[in-house]
Amino acid sequence: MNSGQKTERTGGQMKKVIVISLRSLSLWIVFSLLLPLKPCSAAQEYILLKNAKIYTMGSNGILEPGMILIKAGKIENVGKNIDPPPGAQVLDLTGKTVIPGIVSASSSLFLSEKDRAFAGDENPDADILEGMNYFDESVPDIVRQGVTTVYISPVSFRTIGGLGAVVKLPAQERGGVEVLKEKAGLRLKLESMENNKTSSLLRLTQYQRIRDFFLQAQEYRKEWQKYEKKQSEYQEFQKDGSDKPKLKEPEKPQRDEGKEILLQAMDKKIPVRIEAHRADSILNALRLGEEFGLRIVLEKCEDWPKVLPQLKVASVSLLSNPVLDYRKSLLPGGAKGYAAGLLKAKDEDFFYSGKELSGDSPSTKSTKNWSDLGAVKIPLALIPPDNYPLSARYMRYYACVLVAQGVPEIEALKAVTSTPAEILGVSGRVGSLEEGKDADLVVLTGEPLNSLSKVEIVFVNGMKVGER
Amino acid sequence: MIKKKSGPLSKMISVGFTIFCFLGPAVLADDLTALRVGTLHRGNGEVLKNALVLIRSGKVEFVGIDSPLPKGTNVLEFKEGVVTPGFIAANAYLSVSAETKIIEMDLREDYTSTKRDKLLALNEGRSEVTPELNALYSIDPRSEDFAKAWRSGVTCLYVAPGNLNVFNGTGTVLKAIGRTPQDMVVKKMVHLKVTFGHEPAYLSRGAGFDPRLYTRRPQNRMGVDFIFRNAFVKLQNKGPIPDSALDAQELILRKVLRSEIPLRIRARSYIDIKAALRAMDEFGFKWILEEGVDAYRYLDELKSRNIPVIYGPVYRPEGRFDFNAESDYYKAQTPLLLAKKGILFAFQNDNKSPISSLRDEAIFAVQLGLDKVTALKALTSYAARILGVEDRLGTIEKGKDGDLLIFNGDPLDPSSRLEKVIIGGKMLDPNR
Amino acid sequence: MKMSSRKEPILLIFFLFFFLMTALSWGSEEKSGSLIIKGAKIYTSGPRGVLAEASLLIEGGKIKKIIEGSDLPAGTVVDFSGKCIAPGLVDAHTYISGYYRLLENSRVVTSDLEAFAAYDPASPEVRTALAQGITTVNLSPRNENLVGGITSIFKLRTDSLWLPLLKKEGFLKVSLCKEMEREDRPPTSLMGAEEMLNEWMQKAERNEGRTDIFSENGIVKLAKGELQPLIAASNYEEINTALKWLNDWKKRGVIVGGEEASSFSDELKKNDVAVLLSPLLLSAPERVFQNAASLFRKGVRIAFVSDMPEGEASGLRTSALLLFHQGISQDEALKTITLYPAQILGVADSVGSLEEGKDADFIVFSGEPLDLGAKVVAVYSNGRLVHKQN
Amino acid sequence: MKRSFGLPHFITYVLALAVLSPPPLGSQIKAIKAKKIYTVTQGVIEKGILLIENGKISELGPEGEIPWNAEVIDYSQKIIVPGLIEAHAARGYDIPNETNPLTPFVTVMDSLDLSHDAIKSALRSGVTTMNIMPGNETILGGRGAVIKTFGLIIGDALMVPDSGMKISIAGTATQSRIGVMAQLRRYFDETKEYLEKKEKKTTADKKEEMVSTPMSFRSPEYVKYESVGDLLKGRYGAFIYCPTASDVVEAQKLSEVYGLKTVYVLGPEAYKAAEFAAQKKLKVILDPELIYFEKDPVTEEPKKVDVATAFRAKGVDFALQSDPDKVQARTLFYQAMKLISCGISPEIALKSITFVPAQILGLDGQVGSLEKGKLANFVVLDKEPFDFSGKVEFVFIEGKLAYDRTKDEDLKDLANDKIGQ
Repeated sequence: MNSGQKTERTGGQMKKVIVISLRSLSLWIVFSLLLPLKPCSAAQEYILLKNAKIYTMGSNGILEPGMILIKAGKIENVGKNIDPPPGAQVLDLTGKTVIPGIVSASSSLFLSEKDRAFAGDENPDADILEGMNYFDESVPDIVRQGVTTVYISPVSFRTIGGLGAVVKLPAQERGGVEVLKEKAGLRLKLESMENNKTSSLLRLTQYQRIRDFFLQAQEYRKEWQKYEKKQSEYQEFQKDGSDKPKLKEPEKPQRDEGKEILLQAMDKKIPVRIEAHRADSILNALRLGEEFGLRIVLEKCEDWPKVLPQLKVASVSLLSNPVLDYRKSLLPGGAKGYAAGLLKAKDEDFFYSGKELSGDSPSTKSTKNWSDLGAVKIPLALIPPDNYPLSARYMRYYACVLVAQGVPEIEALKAVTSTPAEILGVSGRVGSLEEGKDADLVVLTGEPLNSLSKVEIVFVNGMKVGER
Repeated sequence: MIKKKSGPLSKMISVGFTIFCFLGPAVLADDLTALRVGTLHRGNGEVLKNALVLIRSGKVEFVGIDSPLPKGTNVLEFKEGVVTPGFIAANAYLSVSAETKIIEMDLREDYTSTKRDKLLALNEGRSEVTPELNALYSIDPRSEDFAKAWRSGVTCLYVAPGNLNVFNGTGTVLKAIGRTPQDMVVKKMVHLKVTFGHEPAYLSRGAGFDPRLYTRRPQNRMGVDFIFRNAFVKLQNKGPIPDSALDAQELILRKVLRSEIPLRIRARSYIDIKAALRAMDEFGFKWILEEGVDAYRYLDELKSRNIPVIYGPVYRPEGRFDFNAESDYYKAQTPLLLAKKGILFAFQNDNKSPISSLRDEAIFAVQLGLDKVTALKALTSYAARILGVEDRLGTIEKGKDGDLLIFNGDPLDPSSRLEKVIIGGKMLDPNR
Repeated sequence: MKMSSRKEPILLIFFLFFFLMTALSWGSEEKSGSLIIKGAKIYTSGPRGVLAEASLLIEGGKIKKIIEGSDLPAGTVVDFSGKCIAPGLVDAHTYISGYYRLLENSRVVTSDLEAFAAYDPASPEVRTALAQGITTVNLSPRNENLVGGITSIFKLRTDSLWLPLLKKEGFLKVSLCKEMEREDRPPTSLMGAEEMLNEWMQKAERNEGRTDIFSENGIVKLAKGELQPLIAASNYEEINTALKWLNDWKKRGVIVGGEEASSFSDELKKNDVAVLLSPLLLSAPERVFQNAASLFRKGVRIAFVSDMPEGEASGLRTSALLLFHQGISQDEALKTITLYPAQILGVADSVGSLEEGKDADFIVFSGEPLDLGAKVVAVYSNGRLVHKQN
Repeated sequence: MKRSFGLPHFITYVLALAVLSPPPLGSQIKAIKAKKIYTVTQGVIEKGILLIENGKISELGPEGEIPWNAEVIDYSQKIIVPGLIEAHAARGYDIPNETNPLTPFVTVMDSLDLSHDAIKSALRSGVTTMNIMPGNETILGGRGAVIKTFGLIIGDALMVPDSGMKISIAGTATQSRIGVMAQLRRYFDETKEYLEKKEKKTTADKKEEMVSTPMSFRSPEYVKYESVGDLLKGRYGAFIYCPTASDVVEAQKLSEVYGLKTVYVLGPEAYKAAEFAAQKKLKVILDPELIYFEKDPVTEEPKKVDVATAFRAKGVDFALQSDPDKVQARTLFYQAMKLISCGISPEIALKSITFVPAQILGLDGQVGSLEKGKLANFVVLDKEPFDFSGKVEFVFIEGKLAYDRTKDEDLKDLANDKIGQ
């Protein structure tokens, strides 16, 4: 019915729809204004990369050696042997490896400190694109490490975080943000870090709160359906003659953007990203998914080993990190507190954590074996372990740690390239090196998952951005 | 980020800072700087036209109309330029530490608790008598406020511990630029800072401190006054024992009584000024009145005992409730009155007006009738005399430090721009 | 007097316990006769550098010989050919297994406390640390107290409760950092802290040794020079104060934290003050890495610490890796978590590198030691297997 | 919460205007001789004469013959500049911000205190027109009003009753811009629906040949949506407070979507959006703090930014604000001098405190420059405009002498010469 509803949006909303659909474009414009783009000539002509070991995370598997032909920012051809077209700029990458641009399934780039802390509550339609700090200085650092696509997430303590978006990192030093997908996910939070310390009551209230949101949304939908029915009757009545008793035009219910978003989520149009840490919260998340038919994407959730069977039956995808350990957050000031040199120890920290830190803390009991995930076919994408924008920089290292935990290399590499692209729903453009996809690729000095190997060149849309 | 890739060293904070300090025209290669300027205020009232200034190795070598120059010295011409000595902040309120510079704040921490107010952090809550403290080593020269200071012409400042104790500690005179605070020191143990009035008493009511664990004694003016006098009386009761037998605190207090170290009494309302005057008659120390909002009520007393006044801020927003204002009624005209009486005075800022607005304060005083010459003196030579560094700073004379400001017009005209700042012979651009 | 009388029984019990444990562990030592670790690439972190193809001959928990080539003496052979071996990591500053036991809130100066009393061998954190190859730690009191207490340097063990102390009294932990500045009790400021420290030192000098009237033995030892201070200071002003204090009292010391130490690299070099850098976090801005790198280049003695459980156990290798990416050779980068910390702690004669006569503490990696992708195949401490990849 | 509905008040004010404003000065003509007249738009007139009739400028030009019935005021030693205009001032009342984040229905006219020090000192420093606005903290802060700085009752001083809606997308202590934008969009959409409904109702009533009953002022819907409705209809513009550069971009998008006539009240950090502002031809009001220190992200080394020059370099016209709380920004003249010290020409400086703000407020037909037919608001100075030793001697508002330095009791009080003599 959503589509049916869109047809009768008010003029203003129409306008809004258009503008929003043009938003990515308008962002481009904004940036072409803010900071003049480099001459795109590089993107116009052919570029041929040859003699490199290519991890196309797609159909072609690993090509050794392989060739990639780039034209106008897109990949024209990938294969063992391509003869260079006339006037092609040929790069000989003997001894180098090439992987697709790394995709970070979550990050708080482009967000000011405040936005990171307090993204909106009570309004699921809070859109991260409206909170972006276009002048973020940390972006070039991240691109130079080979991360070319990020999901910007409204990270917050709030129960309802709002809408995230998938963004291609700038081809320029600053700015040039291209939005691949907006409304790419609705962030919910079943338990904030603090709640680990508190009673389970608080977790329960949070769960109920989210549930109420969805129940209200259902009510709202019913209301509209009733209205539409009445409306159609009324239209009928208007058509044929007026001898019947008068039928009044039905009252139009109040439109609510937030609820609209929730409805789209319930129609699986928008994936719901739920942050949950403890096993019981994860189960709650799954329950929500069943009740309202949501497309669940679980964030963090350190305790997945304990609920592996449940995860298997429920079709969810997992965003986690091998170095995540939420017990850190129990320390005063959290894991970073010491390094930041900013924390002041508070008494309550001592009270709680005394027992929490002792050996019988859940996540220490369950020894994680990440290869289990592969066994049960749960799509896993890696995310940065914390909310600092810069920690999206070393996605590759997180994959390395995954390898050290016993996951086969190629699987680990998938977890930072193709899988996140699929989970975010942008696999049509990024995440693997195949014909017709964006020419986002990273040239490394050695094996991709040997953390000693360095990033040499980074291409975004066929343009060199970072070069050592 | 091509710039970023220019070798890791050049990116280092400290190195970057020092490099930046040494930036300047190539003339600095041999450390002789020669300036030919349109007008030169020496700081003691004298004005030279079309003057020549030579600065060698940080010291002024020659000031005058003309002197033989070594061959190949290229003279920097500032035809329209007006030169004054570097401004001196006789009392500087700064945040002395560069804040939140390590990693972004921890999201789990309370939003405000991570940003620490260094002004408060410079107050030692251990006791209300801590004369032995000095803030020198808790200073971070890379703090933004130092940059603001020299960029607005303040080349030298007086930094002391906070004012929440009765005896807060001794203050230090610093140059506004240096790699470490030790390098910046001009003079240590300049004044011993004492606070009268409600501030020491204010915090004892548990604001900031946890009353259960820790309370402080003074509850009101009387308490403050008692603690102040008690410290001296105790010392006097010890009798004429040698300095070696005294501990750090008592030693400093004795020096005060010997008037080797003058007291700097922060007294706003006339009650406190009166108390200070009485104490002076009793113990016979030298002292300086800081911030004296009510100074205009005691002009004669101040004059007869020749007590210098550090007054400020001159400008206080009208009709606004000012928490620090203990005095019910202040006279923006006070500088003028002090000048008329011939009392030595200087300007200061406070936690409401940034250090960069020191010049604006002086301009405001001028607009209220203070003559420019005195105003400029108050910014330079008077301040130097109050701080006891007149042998090095305050005026442009042979043998003194080469701290100069070059304006493109009248230094006390807001529409004239500070073109160059010279500190210790190094020329810096304040507008970058 | 009465204090000592209180102490006696406790001491007695402790000695008995100690003896028992020693006996047990000696027994276990004996079992592992001479052991040969065969054919691997060995990063000795020592004078012999990196050996492409070598084997370790281990006897009595010590390295008897490092053999290059294939002719091996008799003995139980463990084959690690194709793997890499690096010395057991030395964590020069950690709160492992006792984070909340390592803070004494009653007083600001608690110089008598000895850190190993808070150590809990059964804690899961110990297993985590061993799994990351940390074999030697310097357990330190926390930063909230001005003088926290005395650190203890020992080997991590899970198999026996016996605590193999390398040094019972490592350093005296002194804190000048933000955690120490509390508003509910003095000192509330840096300068106050320094002043307070001076007072204690003067007191200690006035009546040194007389424990009946002056109980802070740690500070007495510090004044006598029997102990070195381990000063927690990370900000510019804190490090500046620390250096000044060390100069005033003519002491040699070590700084832990050192986020902005590079501003003082010259002074640090001149006074030969070593810096224990808190772990480089992947989320830290570039300049934090550069800080470490420039310190290293300036020749300041640095080592990375894990600060467990505030930091991760993996923080050591991650930090070394990030240092490597600042353009420092892998061997040198590795030393900042093996040899250099051992030297700074003064236990380099037994741990920190793989040399004849030293303890047989080493890690077997499936790849390069600093490659985060390399698995930790096995960890040996005193020639005994303490962790094995499952 | 004060009384909280707009239109009835507006009407009463209009009535008040009609009733209370003094009878027109009739035939009385004032002729003012001046050494120099700075008509911002038509250059400088040496030895000029200014004829005033009915509070308007009837004639303006170099020395000529003066009508016989004119009352001649001789300022032939003095300088005349147009009355200054404060395009955005969050003062003149007690509390600038409501605690409730969404209060579009309030208007400063309810709390305006014309005898407030802020307004007095504004007049003292030559300001004749002030746009009083709610503060920067509330999301929908309410409506502002343009007043003359003269007169004791609001009806007397009021120039524009609803000068604009104050919006702040900065976010509060516990709310980020994301949440704010969502809240705004929602509020605007709801308002749109309200307007539709209202429209439908009236038309329906017409169809039914019923007497169309206007919505009552008291109905909560009316209170909630009417004022924003006016904003969306374009009855008045929006003043959006944008502390950072990215806020400017977002605010511009918002205004595009909902077709707002927006004036951008900037914070110092927003200088980065100068080029953007130039491209989109935005109306900007600069922050009182004209010099901004920021840290270089790489070297952590503080660098100084002249906000005004940053905008001038891109050719953006801006209005200045003053902040009487800060010594370095206490009056508009002082701010203009700061501009000059940044190397900006005096003409531009004068423009940015007279004509540009008038344009921004849409009053350039009446004030902001000295031209024939405009209101006779001008300031009489004893020295050149930007000579800081000069003083504001007289201020005329609509031809009437509003301020006379010699009779300024407060000033005497502030700078008291009697003491110490």
